[in-house]
Amino acid sequence: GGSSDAADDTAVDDTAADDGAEDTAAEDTAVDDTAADDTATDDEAAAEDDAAMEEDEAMADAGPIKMAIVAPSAQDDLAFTQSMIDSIAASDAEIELSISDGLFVVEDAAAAIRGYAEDGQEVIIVHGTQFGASLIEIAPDFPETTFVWGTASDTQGLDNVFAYYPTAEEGGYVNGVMAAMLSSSGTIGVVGPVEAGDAVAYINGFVEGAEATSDVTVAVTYTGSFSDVALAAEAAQAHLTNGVDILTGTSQSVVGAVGVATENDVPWFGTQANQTPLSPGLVVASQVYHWEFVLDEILALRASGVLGGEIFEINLANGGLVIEFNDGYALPDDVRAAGEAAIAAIADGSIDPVG
Amino acid sequence: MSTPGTSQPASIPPMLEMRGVTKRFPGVLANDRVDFDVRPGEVHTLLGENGAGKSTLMKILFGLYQPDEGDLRLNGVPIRIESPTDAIGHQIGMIHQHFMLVPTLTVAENVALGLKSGRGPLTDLQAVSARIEEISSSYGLAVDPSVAIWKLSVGERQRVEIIKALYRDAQLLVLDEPTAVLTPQEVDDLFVILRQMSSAGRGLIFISHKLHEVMALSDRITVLRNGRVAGHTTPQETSRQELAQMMVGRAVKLAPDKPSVEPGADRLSISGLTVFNDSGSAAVTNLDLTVRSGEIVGIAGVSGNGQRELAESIIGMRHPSSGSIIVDGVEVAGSEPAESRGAGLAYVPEERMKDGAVGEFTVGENLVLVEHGSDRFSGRGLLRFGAIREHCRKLVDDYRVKTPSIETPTQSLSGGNIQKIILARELATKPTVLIAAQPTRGVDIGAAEYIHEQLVEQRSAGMATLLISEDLDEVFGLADRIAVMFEGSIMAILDTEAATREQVGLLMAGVESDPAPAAGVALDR
Amino acid sequence: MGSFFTSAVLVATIASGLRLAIPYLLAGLGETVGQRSGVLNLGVDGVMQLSAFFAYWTVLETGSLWLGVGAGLAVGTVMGLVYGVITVTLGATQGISGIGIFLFGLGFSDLIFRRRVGTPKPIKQLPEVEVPLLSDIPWVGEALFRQTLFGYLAFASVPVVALMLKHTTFGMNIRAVGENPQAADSLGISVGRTRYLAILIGNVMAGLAGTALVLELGIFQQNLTQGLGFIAVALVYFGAWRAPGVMVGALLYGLVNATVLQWKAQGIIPREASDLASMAPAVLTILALVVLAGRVSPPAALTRPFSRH
Amino acid sequence: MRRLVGGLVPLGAALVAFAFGALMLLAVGASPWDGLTALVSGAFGSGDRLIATAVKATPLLLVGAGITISFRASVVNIGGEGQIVMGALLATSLALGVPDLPAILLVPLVLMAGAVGGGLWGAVPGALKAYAGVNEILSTVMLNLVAVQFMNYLLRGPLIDPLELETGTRIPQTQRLSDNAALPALVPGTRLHLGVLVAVLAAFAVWVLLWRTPLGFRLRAVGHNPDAARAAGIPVRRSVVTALGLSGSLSGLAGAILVFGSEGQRMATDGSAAGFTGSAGFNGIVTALFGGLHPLWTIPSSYLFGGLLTGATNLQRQLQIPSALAIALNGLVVIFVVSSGRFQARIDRFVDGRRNLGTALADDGEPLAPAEAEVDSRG
Ligand SMILES: Nc1ncnc2c1ncn2[C@@H]1O[C@H](COP(=O)(O)OP(=O)(O)OP(=O)(O)O)[C@@H](O)[C@H]1O
Ligand SMILES: Nc1ncnc2c1ncn2[C@@H]1O[C@H](COP(=O)(O)OP(=O)(O)OP(=O)(O)O)[C@@H](O)[C@H]1O
Ligand SMILES: [Mg+2]
Ligand SMILES: [Mg+2]
Repeated sequence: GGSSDAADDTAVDDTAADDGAEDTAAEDTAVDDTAADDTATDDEAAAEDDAAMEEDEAMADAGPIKMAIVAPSAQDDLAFTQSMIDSIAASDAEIELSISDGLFVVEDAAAAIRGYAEDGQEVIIVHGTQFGASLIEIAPDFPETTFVWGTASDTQGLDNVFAYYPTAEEGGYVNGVMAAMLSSSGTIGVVGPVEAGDAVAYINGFVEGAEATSDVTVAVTYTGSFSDVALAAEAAQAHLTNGVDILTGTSQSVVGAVGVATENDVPWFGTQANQTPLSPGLVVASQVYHWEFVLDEILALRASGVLGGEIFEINLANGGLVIEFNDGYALPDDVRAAGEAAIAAIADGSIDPVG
Repeated sequence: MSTPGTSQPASIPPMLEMRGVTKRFPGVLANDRVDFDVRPGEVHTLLGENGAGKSTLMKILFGLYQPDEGDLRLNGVPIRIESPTDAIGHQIGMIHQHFMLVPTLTVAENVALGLKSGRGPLTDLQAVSARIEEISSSYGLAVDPSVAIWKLSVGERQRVEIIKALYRDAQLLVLDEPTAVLTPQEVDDLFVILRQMSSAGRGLIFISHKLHEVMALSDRITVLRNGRVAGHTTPQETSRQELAQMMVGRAVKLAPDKPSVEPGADRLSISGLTVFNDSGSAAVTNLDLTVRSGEIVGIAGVSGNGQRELAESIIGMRHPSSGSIIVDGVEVAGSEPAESRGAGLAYVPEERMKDGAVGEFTVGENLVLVEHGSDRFSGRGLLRFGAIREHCRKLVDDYRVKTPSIETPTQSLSGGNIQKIILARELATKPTVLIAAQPTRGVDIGAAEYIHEQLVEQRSAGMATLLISEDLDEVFGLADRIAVMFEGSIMAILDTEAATREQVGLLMAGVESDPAPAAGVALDR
Repeated sequence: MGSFFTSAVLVATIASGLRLAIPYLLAGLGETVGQRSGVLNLGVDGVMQLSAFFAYWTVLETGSLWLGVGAGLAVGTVMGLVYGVITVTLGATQGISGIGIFLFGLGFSDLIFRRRVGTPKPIKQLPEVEVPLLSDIPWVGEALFRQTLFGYLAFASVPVVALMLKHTTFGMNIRAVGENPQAADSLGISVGRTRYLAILIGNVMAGLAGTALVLELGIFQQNLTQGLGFIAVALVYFGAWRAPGVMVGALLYGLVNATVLQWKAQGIIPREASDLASMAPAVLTILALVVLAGRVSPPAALTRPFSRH
Repeated sequence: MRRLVGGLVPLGAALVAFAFGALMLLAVGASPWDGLTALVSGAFGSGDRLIATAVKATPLLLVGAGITISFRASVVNIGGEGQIVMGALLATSLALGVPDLPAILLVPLVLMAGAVGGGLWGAVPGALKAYAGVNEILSTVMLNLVAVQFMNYLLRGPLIDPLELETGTRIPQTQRLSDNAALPALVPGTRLHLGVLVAVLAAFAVWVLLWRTPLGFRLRAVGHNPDAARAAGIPVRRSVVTALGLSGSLSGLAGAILVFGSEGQRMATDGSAAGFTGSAGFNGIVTALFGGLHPLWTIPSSYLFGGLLTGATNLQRQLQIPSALAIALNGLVVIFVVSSGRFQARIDRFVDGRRNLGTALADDGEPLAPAEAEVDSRG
């Protein structure tokens, strides 16, 4: 797990929630939930009761932890879903994982979540913001199960739900800084899917970073689909027509856009997962989500009897977000240096990536 | 094998022999041990009522159907004909009852279909056209090879069919009811061509219901009845009367007795009616006609002269481009059938399975097809099954419809019974005006007699009937006045009493008659 | 940022429209041949997905674009035979069988992709081939003569299909069989065989369309076509069953799509209206259908299974 | 007799399709037996599973029942997807507009809004066909595309949850809709909600409509023979519009039920229609077909296909086999069932022949063999 080095200084404390029980958990990365604070005391009481039982059970079966993930796109999409799957693989814990991926229909995802809970899975990762509404309905029916929901920044007041989110704007900012420096035409193109979620965060951060660096124009297109590869490709093509010489984008549909970048020899900045395999010579850097320390934290909390109620953020500072450079791309040293500087500045708070 | 035709064909061995041919369809024995042969240079006629099995026998010959039993010999050699290709390969040609032409293709393309092209994979329409010109000039079959079929008249289409057969050098040619759609003149022309062909040694099989044609053209006649051979004969040995009896199997009754009825007020008045057909040319032009209460007006004419369009525009299936159609004081031109029926019209269409009945519906459903929505048969949004059943049972009884039950799917009944169902349904609406198009076509004699009786009865009850028929016997037997239609216009309206068949026949061919017997000549209006 | 009406942007938009039109055109022309023989194939989209996947997989495994094209062709051929058995030999209802093929293609391609490939790894893309001299013509050359092989193939297919239908014996047979199969049968033309061949052509072209799509993108994903095959079928009606008409439809669809994307990239279409703008191709097609409907009638025997009895 | 045989043939065809499904499992390296067990237990293995299947079957049944109306009238409706979406959008807007109406009013109102929304969206291609001669296959396909974009527009703009804007996550979804509009559970504590009952009742209503009312009589007459129907005074054009409108309204009802019977109780989009409908607009055609285009047979048929879908989720959970298998299997079932028509006809002829025509049974509402269900899709 990548948590140890970054764990000490990244807690963003919630002003309202400061119970002692929280503190134990919050010593490293927990972010308290503003929405949940009115019920916090009740939750805690319940959580403590559960904790006693849980601990016994945890002793009883010391085998691998039974974990399931419900995700909207394919497990190896080189994007959102894969980021979590890779993180689970990278986790220190011994995990027996079941995967239901490609569940873009919310109803189907809900069925899978409920099914896993009925099957007796201990930890269920609900990897899609859009599944939250269903989660509120399901989680109370399975108080013994830990649900982990993301990307989301609140636990919906449920004490067996953890939430997680990336501050995707941070990596966006860093990528934007480097993109602005690489661009000689002064225009950069962004291929977005649907204007929502961490796609918006990443893109906004990217625009911010680019515009703060030099006088570039960033053109953003949202194709309207998370999955239409051909449309994303053609959107990238449209950008190129307008003189764009750097591209970035997010969602599983960008594989098409990366293809266009490759074909036209245009550098690409990735996000969510390491997209270097898509274009080994042209992917400059990818913002990669490392959820593993969040997972380890959650498993530890669960072992100590805390089934939910906390919110985790991954960011550059805590090492949950990592800018992975592609050695196959000859990045000028000054650009790389500017990127590293931006990372450091964001981590220490001297730069606010949302401006 | 082209032995030249002689005046004594009987001495020549047959080119085709069909022995003991049996063909069953579900529930029907279409051919029952039929023996049939053709000698070179002769016209051998197959005669029979509708459904007697003529077309089936010929489709077997042409490889479209396989016989269940029996065998075929060609020039003494037993053969199997598995497909039309085999048949064509044996120089057998067939002109089907329904033209086998592709309307969107040109004449040359239709002729070239199925033949090898001289230019490899490309079509060679120029060569085909040239050969067509040759054939048409040697047989007097004028037709333009580059024109699309849909633009041709029925007569021209038939010429294309004949050219197709000649082009393939058919030695044995089947003509399934080739005269059904022709004017008397065209029939004469056709016969000239057919004789020319037979005298060149070809064998012809001629199928027709029309006894005078059969007597005029045939060398030999075979009569089929209910799938069996009812007899072999020659024109010299028989008479029309005898042939009719052989076809039907009993003495044929003449036209129904018709009480005299004094016609009343105008019920249907048509004036200045112009209607276009599907291909956009005027099928009815500026037509005037009146039918009075208690009167049957017969429209005589060769099919395709606008009768269908006339009937369809009256009922509302087709909207006229100009003119007026008044039913009992109500203008219905341009109305939909629902409105026209509301004004008092009823309609027995020419094509009963297309426009008359829903084949998949039960007998009962077809009997209430028009009136199912009336207060009598439905209420509060639901059908009243009790009332419907009672009504249908009564109609089935009254009209002697032969059906196992009113729940039987209509399409499993014979044509005559389906026609009775349609007539029963239409008359049950108590119309003031009935349009009856070809009401007895394809109907067995018994049913036809019954239908005629019904029409006469309704006439006595004051209904105005427009009877459209190609069957002159029917028109003369039923109509009070006869309007002869040719190329979309009424040539003349004659009093039946005073009219003669010859006169009507000439008018049907478009020949203006001398001012004939005074009574009904004047056009209405 | 340049305005839309600069030559460079216009040319690029047209080039993009042409590129987008290629799969529609290939699939639409194939469907035209099938429909002219009287067979409706609503399963084009499914065939495209299958061929796209197998072409992709083959290139991924072998690294050979040609083998990939071969795989796409093979899938088209197999699906053509399958559809022939279903609709000609077994005489099944065409509209519905097509939906079955679509669902099968959608599901099966995804299933195998996920189990056998998983990660969308990029493959080689088809290179663009510049026509010497012609491609140097300003504007026009850039838009028209710098395409992948499939681009040339698709546009070259337009006259080929048109001439095949009009001037070859086979084409004449197809038209006859689609208009009046009884008549064709009575002249010894095998209705079944003609339809099988027409279906085969249709499916092979659908297979090429899928292959073109995936090789253009260089990557496969679940539901790659996003319903493109259905639109291709619609374009056949739009084009009144004639190859040039289908081309006009495909170009219209491609160009409208490309323009919308271009306008989005330039911010001419505000982001809020982005979805409404995406309706444009479908709405335009419907409007065009309203104008065209009734002018031409479909092949008379379309969707009618043939049997002698 | 004919009914019995009529039922056996599609069932046999489905079995063959499942045999192919087993081959597909082998092809992706899974044990067919384990697959089948997972599939069946996931669909019917427990009370909860049975209920989940019923819920999943609900939109299929509604769309399928609608499809029987349009297909009986010889109109092809491939616009289920768009009609579901439009029904859901209208129902959602209504619930957003008057969230405080008491449940007793709001529940029927949102259901009706769904029916109206879908009905109008179905009537459009109906009118285009009847009055402008536009082929309905094409117009419904195109209108599906339009409906999706319209949904995306509304859910990203005017109807988006204000909270999404506030937090900047901008997930294109509405806020959680009024609890007063939620479909009440039929059995408290289970997911079996009112929508399931509504769908079954709707199927019965369609049966009554088609075989017990003058309107249904007209629709069937038009479906079998529009010329004869018109000549008999039946308004054919209006019937075409009505058939597509009614068909669409049932799909729209399904859309409303998807929103108000879901756990989330809100409408969301991922940019595609399937993301909201789960392809019920297509799968409903499959269930109707498998039910012999008879609304009552569509009930068990939808339940079976609903089971296939819920079973597939289980298959994925237990054996890690992508649920795409279920889609492929659906396709195979369609293909085999439709292709079995000729065998069916042969068997029917055999049976009919032996019954000697005399005792022909033509009860109302005999399921149509797929071969008979030939639909004229010409322009
Ligand atoms: N394909 C078929 N399937 C079932 N029954 C058929 C078929 N073709 C013909 N029949 C039946 O076989 C019988 C003979 O029909 P056929 O067409 O040979 O009569 P026809 O003498 O040609 O009559 P018409 O004078 O009307 O042409 C009829 O009862 C008809 O209904
Ligand atoms: N499958 C069928 N079942 C029952 N009757 C049929 C069937 N096919 C044809 N018929 C009937 O058999 C008769 C002859 O059919 P066929 O196909 O031989 O037509 P035809 O002889 O060319 O034309 P026509 O119907 O004018 O005699 C027709 O009256 C038709 O209604
Ligand atoms: Mg006949
Ligand atoms: Mg006949």
